Amino acid sequence: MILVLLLMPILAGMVAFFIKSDKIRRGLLLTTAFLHLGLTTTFWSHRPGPLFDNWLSLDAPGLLFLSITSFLFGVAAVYGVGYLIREESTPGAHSDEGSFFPNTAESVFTGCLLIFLATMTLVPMSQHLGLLWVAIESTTLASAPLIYFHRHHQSLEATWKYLLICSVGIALALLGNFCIAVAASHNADQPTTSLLLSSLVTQAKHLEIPWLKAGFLCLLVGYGTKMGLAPLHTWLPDAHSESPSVVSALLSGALLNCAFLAILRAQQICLAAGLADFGRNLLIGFGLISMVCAAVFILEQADYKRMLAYSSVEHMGILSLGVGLGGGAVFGSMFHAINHSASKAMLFLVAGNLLTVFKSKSVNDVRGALRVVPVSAALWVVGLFAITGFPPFGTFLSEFIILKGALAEGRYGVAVIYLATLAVIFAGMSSIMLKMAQSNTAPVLGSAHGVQRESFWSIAPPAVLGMVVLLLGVHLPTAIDQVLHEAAMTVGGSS
Amino acid sequence: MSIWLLVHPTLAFLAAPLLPGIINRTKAYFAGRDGQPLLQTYFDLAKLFRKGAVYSRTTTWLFRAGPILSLGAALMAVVLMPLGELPTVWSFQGDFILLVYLLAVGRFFTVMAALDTGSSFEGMGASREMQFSMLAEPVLLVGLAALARGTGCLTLSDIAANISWQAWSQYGEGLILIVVALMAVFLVENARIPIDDPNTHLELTMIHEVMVLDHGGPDLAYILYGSALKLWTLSVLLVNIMIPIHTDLLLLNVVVSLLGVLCWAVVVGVIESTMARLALIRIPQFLVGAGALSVLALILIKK
Amino acid sequence: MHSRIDIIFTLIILANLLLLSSSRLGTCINVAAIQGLLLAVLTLATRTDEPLIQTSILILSTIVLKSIVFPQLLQRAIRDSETRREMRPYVGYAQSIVVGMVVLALSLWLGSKLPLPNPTISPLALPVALFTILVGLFLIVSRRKAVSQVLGYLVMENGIYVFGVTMVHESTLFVELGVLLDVFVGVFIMGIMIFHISREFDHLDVDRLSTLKD
Amino acid sequence: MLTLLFAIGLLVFSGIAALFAGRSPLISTVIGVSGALVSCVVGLVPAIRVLSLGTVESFRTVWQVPGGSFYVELDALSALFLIPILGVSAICVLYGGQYLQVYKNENKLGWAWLWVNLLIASMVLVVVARNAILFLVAWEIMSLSSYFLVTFQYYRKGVREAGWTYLIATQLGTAFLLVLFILLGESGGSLDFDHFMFTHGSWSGISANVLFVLAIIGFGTKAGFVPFHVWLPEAHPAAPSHVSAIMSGVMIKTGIYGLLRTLTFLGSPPEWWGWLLIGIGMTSGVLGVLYAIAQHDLKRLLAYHSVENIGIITLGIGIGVLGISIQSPQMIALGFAGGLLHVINHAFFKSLLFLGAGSIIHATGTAEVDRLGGLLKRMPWTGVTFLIGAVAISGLPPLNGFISEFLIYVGAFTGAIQKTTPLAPLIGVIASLALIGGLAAACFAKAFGISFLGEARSQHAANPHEVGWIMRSSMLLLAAGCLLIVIFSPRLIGMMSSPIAVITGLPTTSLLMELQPASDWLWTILQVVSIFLGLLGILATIRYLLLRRKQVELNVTWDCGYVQPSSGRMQYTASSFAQPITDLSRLFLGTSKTFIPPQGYFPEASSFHTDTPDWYRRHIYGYLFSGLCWLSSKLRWFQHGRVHLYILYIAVTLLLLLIWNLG
Repeated sequence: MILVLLLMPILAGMVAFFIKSDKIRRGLLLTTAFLHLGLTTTFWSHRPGPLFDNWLSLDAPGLLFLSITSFLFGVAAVYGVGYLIREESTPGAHSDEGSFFPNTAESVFTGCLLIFLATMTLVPMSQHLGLLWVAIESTTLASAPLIYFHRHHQSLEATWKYLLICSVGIALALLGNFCIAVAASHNADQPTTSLLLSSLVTQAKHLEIPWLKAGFLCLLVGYGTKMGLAPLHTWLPDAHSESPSVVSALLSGALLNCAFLAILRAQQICLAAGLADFGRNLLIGFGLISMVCAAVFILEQADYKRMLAYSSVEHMGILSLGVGLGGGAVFGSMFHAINHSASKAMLFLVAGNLLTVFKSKSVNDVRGALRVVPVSAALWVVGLFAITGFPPFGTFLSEFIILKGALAEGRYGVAVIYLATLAVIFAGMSSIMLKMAQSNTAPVLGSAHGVQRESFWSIAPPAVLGMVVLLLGVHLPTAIDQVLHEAAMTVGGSS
Repeated sequence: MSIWLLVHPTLAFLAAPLLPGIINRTKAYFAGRDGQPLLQTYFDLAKLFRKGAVYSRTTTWLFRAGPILSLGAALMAVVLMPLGELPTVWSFQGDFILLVYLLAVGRFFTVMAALDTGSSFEGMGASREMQFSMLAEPVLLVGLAALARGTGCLTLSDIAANISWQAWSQYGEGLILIVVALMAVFLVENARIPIDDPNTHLELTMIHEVMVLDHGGPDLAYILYGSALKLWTLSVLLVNIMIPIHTDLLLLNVVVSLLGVLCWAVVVGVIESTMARLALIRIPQFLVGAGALSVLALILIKK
Repeated sequence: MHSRIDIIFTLIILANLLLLSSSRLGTCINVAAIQGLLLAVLTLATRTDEPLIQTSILILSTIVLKSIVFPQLLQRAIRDSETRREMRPYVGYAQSIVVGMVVLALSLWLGSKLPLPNPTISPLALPVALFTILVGLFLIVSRRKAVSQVLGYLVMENGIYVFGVTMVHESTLFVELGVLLDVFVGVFIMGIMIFHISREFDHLDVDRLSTLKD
Repeated sequence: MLTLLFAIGLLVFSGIAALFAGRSPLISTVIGVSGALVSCVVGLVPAIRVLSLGTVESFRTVWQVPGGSFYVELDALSALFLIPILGVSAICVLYGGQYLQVYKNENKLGWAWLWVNLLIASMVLVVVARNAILFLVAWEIMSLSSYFLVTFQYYRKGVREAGWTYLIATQLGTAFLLVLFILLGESGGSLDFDHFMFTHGSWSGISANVLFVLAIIGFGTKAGFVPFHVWLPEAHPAAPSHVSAIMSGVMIKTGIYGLLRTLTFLGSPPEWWGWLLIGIGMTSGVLGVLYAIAQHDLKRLLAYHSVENIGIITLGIGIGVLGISIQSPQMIALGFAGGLLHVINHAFFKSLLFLGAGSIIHATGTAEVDRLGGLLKRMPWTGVTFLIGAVAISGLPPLNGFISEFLIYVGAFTGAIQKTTPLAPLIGVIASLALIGGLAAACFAKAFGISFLGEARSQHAANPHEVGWIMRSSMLLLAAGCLLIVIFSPRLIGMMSSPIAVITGLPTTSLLMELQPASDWLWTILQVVSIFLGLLGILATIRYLLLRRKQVELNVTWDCGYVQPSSGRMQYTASSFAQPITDLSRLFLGTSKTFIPPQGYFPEASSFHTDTPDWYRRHIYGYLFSGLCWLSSKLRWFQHGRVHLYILYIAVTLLLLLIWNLG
């Protein structure tokens, strides 16, 4: 089953490169996305067994992150089809300069999108550090063309930065893998030969500590670059702001999680080796720095897609913080991964709608969205409250649990910084986003266009995502609760 | 016993207009004039009651209600205030709060009536009245709190009954401070020199008088009578503290207290004759100073 | 045994220093290619205990990719964009060498902190690997041209390769090939990007790629 | 209990129904209003039952979110707060039904009804919730729905900014509450209120004092304690008037509720808690009313009065808490009873005043006091009801404001005559209550006098019309409420014993005994007051009889004999009326004056105007935020766009970590 899940998007992606008809290709995209989602759903009732000597296997964290990815991709595919239809009818006008530019061929875009899905499917099921590394590097490579969909120099710049920075990061992660391999080979009686997670965890007590530490640091910095932990996050705002919104949604909601999962794998080894505090303190440190850094850039941010990107940095910080705190907070962190992915993806999709109508990523150019695109603007406001952790959205619960963890551990300083940063970020985001939604209509748009028609393709996907965050905040189904707990236990949580 | 309840109200209702007369006679004596008759206020009232009235077109029913409310409040205040050991109709813990607030009601509606005319003069008077009374009220209440702490009682009757020569010997310094503070309140509330000059004829310098410029006839009579009653009430409060006579003969006590009230009127006349009026901007200072005295009194009285 | 391998290590270090000091892009690319060859030799020298087929496949693909394909790709890129020299690097060449020495010292220090997994490995292996990685990073940081940055990335990969090939003996072929493939695709896509950059901007100076900022 | 849950459900349902009926403003209004009215009436039944019987009704079921359980309980304290929440809100909603019709063309009324009904529902839930998650969810829905109501006219810049200020302030407050509830939850191992175990002093290094301060800040932000009050004067004027009435009269009381509820978790209070509460009460009360006097916008003025009244309530609570710590049952009973009664009283007269202000805006289009004047003649209903509210809020007899202030006074006096009591806070209470009373009277003399009396000062006020009968009757209902509270105050005071028992844990019977004398005093006051009213009737009759045969003329106001009758512009203005007081307190207010004096022999134009912005908003919050923005702008070079330096960050991070962890 796992193999089917993995191969299906690869094949579909390959095929997509060669399909001429737009309609069929889009159909293929949707079909693959939904088959993928359907298949993933069946895993919830029946977890598939391991494959290839345990190289591929789906444990609780894997299932969790796979499901997030699959769900987001399904939603994004629907939006993406609408997006492609729109892009076809209006060739890209440059948002800032008014010049025209070509788009990447739709077949390449769709193909890369599907391969991107395949690579992101591989990440959560890899139980071998080397394979995990290969998978994560492939996500970078598959997504680079997606970012360069609009072929103008800014997206080119963003892609270049993304590629270079992430490649360097991933290279360091490779070094980290080697370090861990060295650490494992030290065991005189019974040298561990492979980088299989399961064997590393069972043999953890025999790992050479300095090498393990070095390896963990390299992995943390390497994958942290990909995940967007400050100060390694520098590619993130550029890539998110320049790529098409549907890609931004996937990058933010799914890809960052993949890198996070990779760090969790490293933390699993650390925990087993009795280095829990070492790893935790680092994660807390990176988490707090990321949150503060995001706060700095969110305040008075002039570009709303960049603002969302920085918000992703913030939430990655929260995830890392939660895992770092240990105890109950790990559960919160796992839960937060779902909530963040859904609400951030929602916001990026809505941002795409706003960008289409207002033709600008600048906050100041988007005026009176509530009057021009009422539904999108309402979703935008909903998204604001969802991402900033208002009840009854799920983010409230997860952020609450993480705070609870911090206080329960007696880390009052962490709790204070956490709350203060959240408050500043809320102030920053709300001031920007509410102004966009509520301000008076710009004279040009207001008089000429009035209320714009909003298509089903562009409204339904973010609405669905919003509903999911809302429902999770009101009712957490037992099945999800169990998987979250199981996942939390795997990476050092309690109960 | 119940007949005693009505003694003080009856006396007050009848004798209150006498007090302005005494004050004015004293002032006239000091100024070397003959002065008006002692009963001048009675004559004024009688004349005003016989007159008609002129109302401004700007005004509403509120203008007409003002005098009624201020007189009503003053009447109730008199009833609540005991004279020496004479019992009052109503006595309950905290009755002095009601008394203070009744006076405030009267003032509030006088101010309303003043503003109802739309006249700048009366607006000015209203503004000043509110400013000074806002400062006077805390002085009065803290002063009463000091009395309550000294006597350990929370009703006016008990306070009056418990202030004795013995009390003076125990915490006389506190009582002196209270008397001084309450005297300040007395002068402010009754628009006496050095705060306000009831005899001035320039609108811009008036406080209380300017608010009632547009009232005439029975309305003005109500106002005059009301202020006489207020003068009486506060005089009685002061006399209760200053002349704490508690002999076995109730009648004697009452007579002494009454004489005390009349003497107090003479004292006020003397004060008015010998002091200059304060500049308007000095008045808050004066009142805040009085407030400080009453707080000091409250602290000094350790019981 | 040690002495033979140490010669290779010395050559790698020299190659690194050459990379730091040369302004000619063409030369740099050639040096990187030679470094790739050195890696192949190193593989041959260290992986004596593994099946020959596995080792030879690895060596072969290393030579093909690191000494032939990548250099060719980069040579084409500089030919197309007519970029011959790194004119004004952020850090001058003399300083670069100084930095190189400092980095070398740092690598030696770091190497001393980590115990070697087994005594058969030359004590130089770890410092050389770290030095190469850090030189690669330094090249990326200090050079202005996109090509230099890709080159830096390659050198860094070489360093990691040195690390892997000397320290980690038992890693499976599958993973190593995956790694190579990923590096290949990565460099390939970077090459495409360089092509796009030179077409879009008429130059390869990355410092002008800084319009996206806050 | 189920009745109450049904009411909540109905509120939510009717709100959503009103939203979906949004195409027709009328239908949506009818659905929204009737839903709210029915559920408020339904909800009042269990509230009154519990309050009069002193029973406890609870309902508990599983709620599948981490740490959450659907645990609600209706005890006397909750029931007491439900009275204003349901009663006053219902009347305000009724008013809003007519008030909002003006906006039906420029705005979607469906949303307004959804948010109003959600606001009421969430307030109900806040006071009955017994689980921290449930409480916080309700609390935040309350904040959110009120935020959306404040920004009802979001297309106005000022409104938007006001809404944002409110949102940020309320969120900052909630941050403290999160910590508070988590610490409480950690102490007892569960987030259900009945597990909170802080009564035993401290838990792993956190003393009850910390929690108390957290509660003061967190709940104080909602209630409007100085200096956390900054959102009130912004949000209340921005909101539609019936919403201001609900927010100011009812919603901010949830902050008081939360504080009282927290007190029940924290065990016996040390003496300084009482001192702190009294200190807060004094500063909020006095500064609130001082700021109010300096305002010229009627709704802003009223908003500051809410700060003042919250201060009075806090004074009462402070006396009660002090009473607990020095074991003076009289102070406990009188302080809490006065405070709680003032909660209800303030709900009635403050919402009445806001509705009155709404009617003025409705009729004249402005709430600037200096542009009004003479409204009493054209709008008699609004005028009379506003006057009733003004007298009540100034704490003057015979209205309800006096009753509660009287109780607090007596509480303070009772303490002051005891030997063992700390005297200073009680002097503070007495002096500040008296000062507040005087200032409030001055302020409402200004507010009512300048806007309703005299002549119209501008065209706005020249031709107002009386508002419709629904709006009128809602104001009348509230005014009647103010009177009824006075009439029933001797009975009501007895009902306070069960909520006080909840707060203090003392037996109801002994509290009832302590309150019995108070009830007798109130009876006497009622007698005095009724005699007083009768006396007024007699005096009025006498005057009528005296004037019956006499000549009664109408003429112009006395203006020193000028021939031209003075126009409205000659009158005293709000600025000039308040000037002596603002001058006196300029140290606290920072009032700025714009004075163009008359010049020359024939001066042409001169003017005087005062402006009093909120010092705390500008100097504390303003500097904080601009400081943050400055800091962030300084740190932005970090993201400079040069990729090679980004790589350097990575390298340096890795090296530093390696050196740090391996070295």
